[in-house]
Amino acid sequence: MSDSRSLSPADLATTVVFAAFIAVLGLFPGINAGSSGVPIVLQNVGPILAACLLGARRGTAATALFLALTAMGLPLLSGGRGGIAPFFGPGGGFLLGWLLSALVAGLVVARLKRRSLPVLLLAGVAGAAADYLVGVPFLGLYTGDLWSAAVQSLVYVPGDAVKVAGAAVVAATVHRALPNRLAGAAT
Amino acid sequence: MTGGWYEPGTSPLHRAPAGAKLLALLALAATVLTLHSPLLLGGVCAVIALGYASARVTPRRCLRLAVTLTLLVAFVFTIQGLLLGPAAALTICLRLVAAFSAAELFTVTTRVDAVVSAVENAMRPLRRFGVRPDRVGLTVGLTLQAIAALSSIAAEVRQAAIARNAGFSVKALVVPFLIRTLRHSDELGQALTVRGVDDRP
Amino acid sequence: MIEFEGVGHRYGDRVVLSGVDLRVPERRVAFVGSNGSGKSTLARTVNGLIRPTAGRVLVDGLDPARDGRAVRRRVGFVFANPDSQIVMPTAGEDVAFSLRRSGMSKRERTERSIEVLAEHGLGGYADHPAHLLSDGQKQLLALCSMLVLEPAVLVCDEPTTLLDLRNKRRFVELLHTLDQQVVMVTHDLDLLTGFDRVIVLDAGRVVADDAPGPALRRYRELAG
Amino acid sequence: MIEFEGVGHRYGDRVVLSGVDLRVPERRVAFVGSNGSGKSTLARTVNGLIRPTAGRVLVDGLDPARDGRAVRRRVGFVFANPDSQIVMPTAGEDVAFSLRRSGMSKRERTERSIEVLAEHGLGGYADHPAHLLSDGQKQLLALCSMLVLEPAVLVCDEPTTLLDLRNKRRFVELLHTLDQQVVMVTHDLDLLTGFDRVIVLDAGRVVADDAPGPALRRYRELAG
Ligand SMILES: Nc1ncnc2c1ncn2[C@@H]1O[C@H](COP(=O)(O)OP(=O)(O)OP(=O)(O)O)[C@@H](O)[C@H]1O
Ligand SMILES: Nc1ncnc2c1ncn2[C@@H]1O[C@H](COP(=O)(O)OP(=O)(O)OP(=O)(O)O)[C@@H](O)[C@H]1O
Ligand SMILES: O=C(O)CCCC[C@@H]1SC[C@@H]2NC(=O)N[C@@H]21
Ligand SMILES: [Mg+2]
Ligand SMILES: [Mg+2]
Repeated sequence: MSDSRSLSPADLATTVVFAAFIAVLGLFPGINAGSSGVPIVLQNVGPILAACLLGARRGTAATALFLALTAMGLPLLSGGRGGIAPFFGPGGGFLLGWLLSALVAGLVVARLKRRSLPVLLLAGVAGAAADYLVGVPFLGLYTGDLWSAAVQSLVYVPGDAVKVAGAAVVAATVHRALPNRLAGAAT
Repeated sequence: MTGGWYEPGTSPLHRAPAGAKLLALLALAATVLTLHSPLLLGGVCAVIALGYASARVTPRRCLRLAVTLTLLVAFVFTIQGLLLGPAAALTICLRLVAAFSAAELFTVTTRVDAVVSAVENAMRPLRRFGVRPDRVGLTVGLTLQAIAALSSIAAEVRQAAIARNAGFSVKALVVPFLIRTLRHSDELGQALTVRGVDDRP
Repeated sequence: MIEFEGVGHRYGDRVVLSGVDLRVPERRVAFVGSNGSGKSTLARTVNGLIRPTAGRVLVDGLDPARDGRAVRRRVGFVFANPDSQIVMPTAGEDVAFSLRRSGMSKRERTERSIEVLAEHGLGGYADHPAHLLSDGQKQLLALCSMLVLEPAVLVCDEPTTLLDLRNKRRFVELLHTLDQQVVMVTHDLDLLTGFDRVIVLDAGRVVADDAPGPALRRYRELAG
Repeated sequence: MIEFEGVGHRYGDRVVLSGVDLRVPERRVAFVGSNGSGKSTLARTVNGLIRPTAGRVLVDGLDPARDGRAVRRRVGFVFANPDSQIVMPTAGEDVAFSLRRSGMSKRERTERSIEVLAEHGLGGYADHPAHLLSDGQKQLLALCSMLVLEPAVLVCDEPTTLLDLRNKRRFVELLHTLDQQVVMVTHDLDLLTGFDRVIVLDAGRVVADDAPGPALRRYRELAG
């Protein structure tokens, strides 16, 4: 939404539509797991899938747009939450981490030219791990120490593993169904 | 623009400019981090509570916030209490309550439109670097419409999956949905081109 | 046979169907009517995609609102947009996907899929990327993926909107050769030659129910 | 006036248009042809959405491949699927979106949008959520959002696929009243009464170019 020189109508459309895609994943309500107040959500595969299908640049842009609109007060997070408070809450780090998630997953997909299932799995795992890199330390600010935040975050791992595996299978199928989609998107 | 967490009202907080409120919120969050005295922090929380009262936030809304905060505080207090002792735990919990409820108060009393305008205004000085503040509002509108379009695509795809007795197959739901999403974005890109989105003024 | 007994439907406060009473034993039946008249809603009650808020539907004596799965094994449904219906990347895999619960071996499923594709004008396309087929071919593929399950009834909701004259004729000829009972929802009145019965809906009610000739005359009058 | 000079196009190795030479001064022109014959590709070269890989197109002497923006100010485009042409949440905002570079104030844009909507049968719908409009209304809205820009040429690629008889007639009547040059791509041959010229494409080549009567006879023959 800022630089007119780099934003073609096609890029604008992809960014907007995939921000909307992440929002639609929020229709599945979050599950309150553990007690840290950070829900288990489906939405965090959104940035990873977007990056696997669009590449790092457009995937990250879509995620950034989604987060910006959420912060502005639209109820786009799972369970119809929104506004700036979720970014101040214990899950705020994970939310910001979605940006890194998309960036990392997109870069992996771009570096390893083939869009096979193992590559997409690797991209997904790297993307999800990148989210923890931001989310866990931030949660640590709330729990007071990194260790307990890390232990606390283990509840998300099984769910995220399933989600990443699902995302990789789906992305591989979509790439097979629409070959050469990513050709124009080097990064 | 409709929807959102905004609750209509006429209180001074509702009428205050969005930009100023946002700055105040950020200042409050920063201050709260530097405060250690539970007494002072308690005072801040009390002031925020007064803010909720003056904005006449509905009891339902307050209850929902209270539930969220109670769960959160119970968790944080237990862990911090064990690790650092009850005094430190209390400080941390009060900070959390202050920052979170102030942020929520901002959202409840500020129209999305107003936030959009505030962001546009804040970006105005960046114009000379090629930033186009008017795109903020347009992008919000574009995304809202895209959400509506994708929601109806999702509904169609779900019905097609059920019709094939594949209502629980993730693949049967997500693959066609993504393919139609990609196609929608192609078509939207063409529609935007036709409407002159890449034209310079 | 399909029976509608006092079927009504509302979305929230909005009544979109009311008092639809029909017994439909004919082999070729069509619903026509203006945009928003309730055709798609009514068609979707037949396989339980929508549960009517009043009355009930029976398909060979089974109520789709209760025995959804069983009814859907008898009722195939083809939608307007083939992209929503195609699940797998290649045509063959997509047809085989329908058979995943059939108890056939993978090999048998593949063979059966190739057969069905060939029977309906898609011979040689089993390994073709499904989304690179033409619109007409995609629509045929969606039909194959339903027909492989050998349903007794086939409901089609505007299956030909994107097709050219030739593909449309081919689709219609194909429908004519089917043994199935066919229920068609369409705005394209040319598709209805050879139909046994045309039911005209307006604002959620049946306003004509007759042979194609008189029924379509009535519909044209309504359109003004 | 639109001129095609030896226009050809290929996607990768696949030739989808070749040797199209046409001068099109008529006010009502249609392209018909089978699925995949290249109609949409050709129509999209007119406003630079697609750049032909051979030859060139001229619109009032301007080449859309070079002066895309200038040409797009003259050429409006209406697509088949109204859902992807409506870009903003309400009907009024959607029309106003077209005007954002017009130099009008926000208020003027809103007023002008309301006017244009009213002129084309959508009076009172300015604040209506766009996705809750009926298909026919959505297609009218897409038309309004183009017409507000007062293009000299209007290209329509199958604009009526989802419309019932009445909405289709209304849309066609509306097209008849326009001053614009209209270039129509369609499978619905009923739309072409009153047209000046019909061009039939087959496999990327012009195979007939005549008054509607003879041209459509040729097309029907091709469809077999
Ligand atoms: N999910 C929904 N929620 C609310 N209203 C709906 C929904 N689906 C359809 N409607 C409304 O119900 C009415 C009947 O819709 P339906 O799709 O059955 O019409 P139709 O006869 O198939 O029209 P068309 O020819 O345009 O396909 C319309 O007024 C429509 O706006
Ligand atoms: N992006 C693309 N990449 C590769 N091939 C394409 C692409 N777009 C279209 N084609 C192919 O180009 C040919 C012409 O397509 P076009 O859309 O112009 O046909 P059409 O006459 O409009 O057909 P229809 O009546 O189905 O709309 C088709 O064979 C199509 O498969
Ligand atoms: O407040 C929210 O809705 C978002 C919280 C973020 C949830 C994180 S994302 C990574 C991890 N996996 C989950 O399922 N939940 C957390
Ligand atoms: Mg319908
Ligand atoms: Mg076309």
